[in-house]
Amino acid sequence: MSSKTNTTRNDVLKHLEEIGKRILEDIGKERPPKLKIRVRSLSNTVWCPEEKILKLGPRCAVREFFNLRETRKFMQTVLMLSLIVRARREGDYPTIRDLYYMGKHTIEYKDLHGKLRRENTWETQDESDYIIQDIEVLTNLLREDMGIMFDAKGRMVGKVIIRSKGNTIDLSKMGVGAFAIPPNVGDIDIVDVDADYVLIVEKGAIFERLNNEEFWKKHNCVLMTGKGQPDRGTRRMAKRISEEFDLPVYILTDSDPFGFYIYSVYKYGSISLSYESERLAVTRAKFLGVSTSDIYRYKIPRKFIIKATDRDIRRARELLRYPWFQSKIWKEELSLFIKKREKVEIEAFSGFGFKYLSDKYIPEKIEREEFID
Amino acid sequence: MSSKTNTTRNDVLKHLEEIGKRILEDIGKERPPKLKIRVRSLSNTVWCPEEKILKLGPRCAVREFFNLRETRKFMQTVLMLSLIVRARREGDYPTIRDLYYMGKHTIEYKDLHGKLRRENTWETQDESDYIIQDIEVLTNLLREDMGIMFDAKGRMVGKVIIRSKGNTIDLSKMGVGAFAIPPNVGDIDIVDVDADYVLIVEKGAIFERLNNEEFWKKHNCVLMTGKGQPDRGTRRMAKRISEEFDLPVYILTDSDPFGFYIYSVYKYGSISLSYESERLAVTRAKFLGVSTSDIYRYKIPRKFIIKATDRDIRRARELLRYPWFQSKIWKEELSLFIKKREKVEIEAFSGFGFKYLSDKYIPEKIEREEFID
Amino acid sequence: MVVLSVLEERYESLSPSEFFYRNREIAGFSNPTRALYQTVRELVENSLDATELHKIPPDIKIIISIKEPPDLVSILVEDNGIGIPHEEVPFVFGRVFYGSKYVLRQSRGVFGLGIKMAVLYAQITTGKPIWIRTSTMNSKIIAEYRIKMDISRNMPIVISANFRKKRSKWHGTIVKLITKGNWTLARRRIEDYIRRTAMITPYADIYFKGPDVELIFKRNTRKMPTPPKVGKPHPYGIDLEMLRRLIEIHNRNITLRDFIMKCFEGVGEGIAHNFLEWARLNGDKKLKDLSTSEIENLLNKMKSYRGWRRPRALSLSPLGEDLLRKGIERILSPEYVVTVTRKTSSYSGNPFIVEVGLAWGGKIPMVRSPILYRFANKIPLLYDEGVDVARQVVDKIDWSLYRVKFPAPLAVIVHLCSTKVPFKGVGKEAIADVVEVEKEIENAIKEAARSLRKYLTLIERKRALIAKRITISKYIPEVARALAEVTGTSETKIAKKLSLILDRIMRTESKKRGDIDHE
Amino acid sequence: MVVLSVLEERYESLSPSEFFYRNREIAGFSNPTRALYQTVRELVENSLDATELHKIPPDIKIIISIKEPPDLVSILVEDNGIGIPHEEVPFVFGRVFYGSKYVLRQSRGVFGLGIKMAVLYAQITTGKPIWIRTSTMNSKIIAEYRIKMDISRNMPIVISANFRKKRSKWHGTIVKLITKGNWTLARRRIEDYIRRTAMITPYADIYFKGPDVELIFKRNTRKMPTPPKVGKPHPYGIDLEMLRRLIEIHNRNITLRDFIMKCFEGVGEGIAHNFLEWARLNGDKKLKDLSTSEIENLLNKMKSYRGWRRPRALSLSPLGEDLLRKGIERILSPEYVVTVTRKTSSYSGNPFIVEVGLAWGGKIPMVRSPILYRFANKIPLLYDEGVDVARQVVDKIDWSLYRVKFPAPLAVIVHLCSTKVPFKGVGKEAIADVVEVEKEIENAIKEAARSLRKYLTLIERKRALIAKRITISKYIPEVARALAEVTGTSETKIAKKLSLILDRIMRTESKKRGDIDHE
Repeated sequence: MSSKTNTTRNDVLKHLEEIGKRILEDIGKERPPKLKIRVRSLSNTVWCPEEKILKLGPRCAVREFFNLRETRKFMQTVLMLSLIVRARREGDYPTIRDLYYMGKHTIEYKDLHGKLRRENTWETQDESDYIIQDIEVLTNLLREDMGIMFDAKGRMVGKVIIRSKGNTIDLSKMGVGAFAIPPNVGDIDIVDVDADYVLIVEKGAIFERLNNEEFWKKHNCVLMTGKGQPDRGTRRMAKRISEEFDLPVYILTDSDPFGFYIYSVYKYGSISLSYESERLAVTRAKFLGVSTSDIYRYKIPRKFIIKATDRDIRRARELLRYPWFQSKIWKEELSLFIKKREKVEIEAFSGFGFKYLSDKYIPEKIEREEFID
Repeated sequence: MSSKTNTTRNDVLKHLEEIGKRILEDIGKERPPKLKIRVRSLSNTVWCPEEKILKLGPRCAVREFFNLRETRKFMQTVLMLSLIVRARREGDYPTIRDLYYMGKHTIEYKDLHGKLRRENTWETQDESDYIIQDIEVLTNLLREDMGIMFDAKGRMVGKVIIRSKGNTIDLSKMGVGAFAIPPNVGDIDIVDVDADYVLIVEKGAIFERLNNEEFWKKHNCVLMTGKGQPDRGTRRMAKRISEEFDLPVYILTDSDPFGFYIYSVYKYGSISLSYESERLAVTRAKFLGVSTSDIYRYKIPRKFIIKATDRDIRRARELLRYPWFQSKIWKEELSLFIKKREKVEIEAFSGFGFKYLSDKYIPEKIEREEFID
Repeated sequence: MVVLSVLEERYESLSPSEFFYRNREIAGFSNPTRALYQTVRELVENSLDATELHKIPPDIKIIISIKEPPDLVSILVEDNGIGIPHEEVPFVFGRVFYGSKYVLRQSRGVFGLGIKMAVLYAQITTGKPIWIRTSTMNSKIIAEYRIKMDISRNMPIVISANFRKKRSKWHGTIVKLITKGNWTLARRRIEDYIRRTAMITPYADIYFKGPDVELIFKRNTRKMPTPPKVGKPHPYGIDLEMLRRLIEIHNRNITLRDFIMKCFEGVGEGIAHNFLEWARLNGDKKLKDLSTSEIENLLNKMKSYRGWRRPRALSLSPLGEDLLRKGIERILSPEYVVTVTRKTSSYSGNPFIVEVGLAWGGKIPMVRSPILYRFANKIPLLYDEGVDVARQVVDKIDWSLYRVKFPAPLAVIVHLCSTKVPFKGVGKEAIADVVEVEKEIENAIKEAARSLRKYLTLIERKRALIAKRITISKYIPEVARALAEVTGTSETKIAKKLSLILDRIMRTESKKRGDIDHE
Repeated sequence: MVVLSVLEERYESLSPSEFFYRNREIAGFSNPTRALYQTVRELVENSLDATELHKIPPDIKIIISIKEPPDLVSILVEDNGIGIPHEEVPFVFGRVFYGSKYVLRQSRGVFGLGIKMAVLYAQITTGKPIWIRTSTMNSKIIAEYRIKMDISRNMPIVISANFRKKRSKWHGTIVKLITKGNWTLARRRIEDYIRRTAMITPYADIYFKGPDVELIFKRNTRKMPTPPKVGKPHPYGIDLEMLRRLIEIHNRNITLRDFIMKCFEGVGEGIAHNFLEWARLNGDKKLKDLSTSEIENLLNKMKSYRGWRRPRALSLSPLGEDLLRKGIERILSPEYVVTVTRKTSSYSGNPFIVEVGLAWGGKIPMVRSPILYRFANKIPLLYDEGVDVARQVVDKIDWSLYRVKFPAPLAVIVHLCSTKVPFKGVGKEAIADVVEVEKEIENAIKEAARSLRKYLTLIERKRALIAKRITISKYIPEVARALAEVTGTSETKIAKKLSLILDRIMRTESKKRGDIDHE
């Protein structure tokens, strides 16, 4: 149960306060205060071949209060720190937007010409979100663990029994509906799973269709969707079911570099959030399809094939440079894509009849093990 | 139970086939075939003061196959008709995207200069979606009733017991999670509701926060979100709970014309989908906030107030022209907005402390009946 | 030589040739490239004037070759014109401000300057004289001269003169000179100039041979425009100086009335009478009795009287709509041409005529804005298009009103004929924005554009009908298939019925459209 | 009067005044607005030449008034110059191509045409003569003339002449004429012209009074630029015609060596020797023994020899860096000015000097592209800025290299002095893109821009240091509050400590920056 929340509210609070104290120590000794934060850029995202996940590298940036380029960010970091400390002390569950509003003050000062000017502690939520990520890296705590809420999109259904806040919930008994995955998956116990595998579909509408057809019942699986780029709740849920119940996870996306990348986010983590891969990466995820070679293997008619944009091609070239796309088969798939410049959507299988996807494509691919690991 | 599905699969099919037969009759008599379809433009969207909903007006457009401007749309309409008929015959649940792919053919022809050219039956999904709406109007059937799936976003939680596909689900026992509302709410029976009101929040993150705080338990309500512009499933669910259990519905949005409009979509229906208002409009919905006057009543600090854009102002002026915004209080609110040119988000209340929204603003507004009906 | 003077403020006089020698860029001889182009122009224009003005269909030969060192260029231009009386040759080629064109009629050269500048430039860059062979129509001899200029005295220097008996019926002029020039740089301009000249002279045979190029333009008509006649001045066109001179050179004993009738364009007895009455002038007064202030008063009255006839076109020689069309066709090979020659108009007493052609399609490339060919008194204008009034008019016109959507294969040809073309400078390359001229160009283009619109509308309507059938036909199989699936009826049967209905509808519409075409 | 001729092809000669009478637009007299502006220019420039060239600090008075009818305008220009010898007055004002400026030195007027065109235009539009009062420095009398022109003969007509004894020490010239003009339309141009003239003549008192405007520019220096001297031609600047003439007017008995040394700019014994050796010419040969082809060879050799000295600036009169700065200051009142006067350079044997000023801030408005003031031989150039080489250079320069980010308060002043300014036309309004001139303008602007950059860098660095303190200071309370909340320590205590550290850091940096400033 490695990825379950194992830091209590008190632990978190102490950890955060400790950082404040360290800064104060510097100031007390009249040393310019600084924060060492690991750099969250692509260049400092490293591929860990042993664990097969993306991780943050060792490179740190020193955030100095008395450095003109860093001073504003330093101020924002300690401000955000104080906000999260306050929420933890009061037992609140703010959203990242709440934190933005909580911390937005106006600072008044006189400029070079003696003119009164106003500046906000942060202007846009982009600024405050960036700082939240910095604090995650700085503290080595995930935002969920710090009690921060966000908009969660994930849905799931299947023979899964969970327990949360004293309720026992059977996810195979949701009727035409489904279970909505919350942000704080750490607050859920997964009691039992009776399934052969987990199927994650990229698209919400496909999820609804398969759920209506009761695909998960017929094929004894857990059906999930993260609706495009998955949120952290969905990823963590998939990881936990897979690891706690030793199940393979199959991922079904559109056949284009953005679909491939969504798969890699589930499996390895994302570049922008590589610091949390250890707690979010679904290492047993496999790419079920739709692969570029599937377009030709399944002879998808030309009219359903979409010409790749220059942006798609650029994206594919980027993927080819990522260490986690270096397997022979991925290199072949991506090269094929770049050569053919063609992509398709999952729904293109409807050109063969409505049931082709659920009756033929998915079961056949799993049976023949025609997925990419 | 007026809005529950009451058309069986067979009824739907017959109804659709009937339309085909009528067209064929014209052709048999060598009359240019035509379809009369009610116009779905703003100018033909009428406000029905008795029912307090938006409805399609009586104005029809005649879609003639031999009219150069209409010929392509005519072809698309009969094509889509044949696709839906096929799905119903086979018991499939296609998404609107599936239908797009099912119907996309390439037509070859020679142009003015004898050059071979290709044209697709439709190019983008916009085109096929438009035709689906036309068919809804033409047949007076909702897409859900025709078995068409789409991406559903809604979530709900509270003391609600529902039954679907033989399962009984208690929506107060979802732990930190929630019930994911499907597109086909018509396939759900609502067995029991033990609540004083329904609270719909515009934003998903606020939903998660209130769910974590167990707001619905403390205040005995049903908590829902449609995440921005609500999908049809969320609207239908809200309508059914409200009507079948005689409960008021309070809607909480950001304080801006888009928030106001979201409220009006719940209550009266949307302009683009006005033909389905009768089955989707939540007539007992009330606008809880945040209203423009709340900004000043609650003395929200200037730094949290966002300057309205020109687009906001244009939108507000549009709302002022809609018949369903003609109450004294809405006119005052919108005029105040246009005058002040200021908007805020729900999260701005976090500036007063994290719990201000749930402990003070929402209960106080409901208790004092400071909402707009 | 004045440049050596060390005296302060020595006053002295300069000869005209000396002036232009020092300021040769004024006449377009600023550098070897420009000078070469300018020399070709001056020679060709003289040749055209020597033929056209006398209704001789021109045969013009232009031969350019490169000498050693390669910045020396030899230019030979031959024509079949009326020739130059042999006693006039030295002055015509060797004296600035000497010539036959200082009269009130349309011709290409008016400043009497160009050919002398060519001679002058050749002389100061190569030191070589100009060579001329000429014979007039009735002359029995052929004269050959080699001439240089005495620049400081503005006098010709005859290096050699030969006269021999003429055995053939040949008449015309051949001029050859060697000047400094850059053929590579000037080539495109010169070619362009000759091509455009060929456009405005469809009745001329033009042969051009350069070091690496040969262009042959055969005439596609023998019709010629009526040559211009020498005219009288118009009352609006005179100034105090001119009036004073007119009075002086006349018999000062004639009356004011006779003076007005005899000396001015279009003034008959009636108009003279009305004017004198209106102006409260005594028509019987003798010219010699007019005081200075009376002359000034006469001028003011003449200029403000609104009853004069418009100037006539006698002194102008437009190409006419037929010839202009011929010219455009021979150079542009368009799909459609319309030409318009406007009635005579005038500005400040100077008569002018605007001719316009619009050419569409064919070999004309697709362009974002109309290609413009400008001509003034049959001279192609190549430089400074951006500031030319014709360009401004073309750009101002809302072409979409005439069903032209750019990019489109459209060329506009504008020809202005006038006894005095309002050029923007001595470069003779751009026409100034004189209101009356601008208005006429605009009217001419719009008149032509209306015809173009009719043509384009016709074409478009025919296309629209065919397009409609194609558009609807292609959907018939699709509609038939869908209806067949929904209703279970035979696909072929539905398709046949639909085709039947379409045929009926097309027949009806085709009749209706036909009516419109004949409007 | 030729316009009445009905003979075909009558050959005849034209006088220069007649030529310009017919083609007055060549000299800028195309319409009443332009003519009024041009007349003012010609008179003012003559006045400045009559003073400056002789080191007299100019006092110029310009008075324009409107007559009845209001399209008649009276223009009076008075100067304290050297005056005109009274016997020369009729020719100076009444004969085209007569004057004192046909020598090789820098002056405003060079074509000897402008003032006559003003007289001619006044005469043909109003019939009125020009009025002149003048007295030279040593003369005992003051002469007053009223003069007209006989245009067809290019001769002055003296209407009246008065001479009276001079009692004061007054010398100078007053010219008054009445011409047709449109003051309303010309006003802005004329004002602009006078303002710019004042910029380039900081040592001149200029008084201008128009119908509804008065401008007074007091001199802010009495220093004057050195007047130009009359120069000799440079070997690169001559052509065959010129060489031939030089040989002719000299004692043909002198040797080739003496000829070269005596007649050309900067040729001493050494250079003459080297040249003759290089060219394999016999320096002892007498001029009279040179054949035509030998003269041609001499020219070619002279033009291709690379050992001549550059032309000297003797014949040029730049303002100099100090005076140019004064001029800019008096008109633009900027925050910072830098001026650069380049060394003499030459194109085609014509010496020239480029002067440039850059003015920054103060009353100069923020603009997206530098404001440009152009001058040629102290004449402001107002029209055709777009095609001027200086504009092209200004636009080509990457100003960001000099720390200028537009919009910026930047004006560029470019002054070109030359014995022969390469104008683009007779309009004298734009300088042609001669490579050598372009390069010099570019170098001058870049040189000045480097000084500007130093100034801007200095200003910027000082600001940056203050800005840093402000930026960091404003965050101290916020950081202190947050840390106090997290740790429970006193907010004031933390803030005090932070301020202490900041003070220490600023002191250190300020020292470092100081060092850089003194680089």
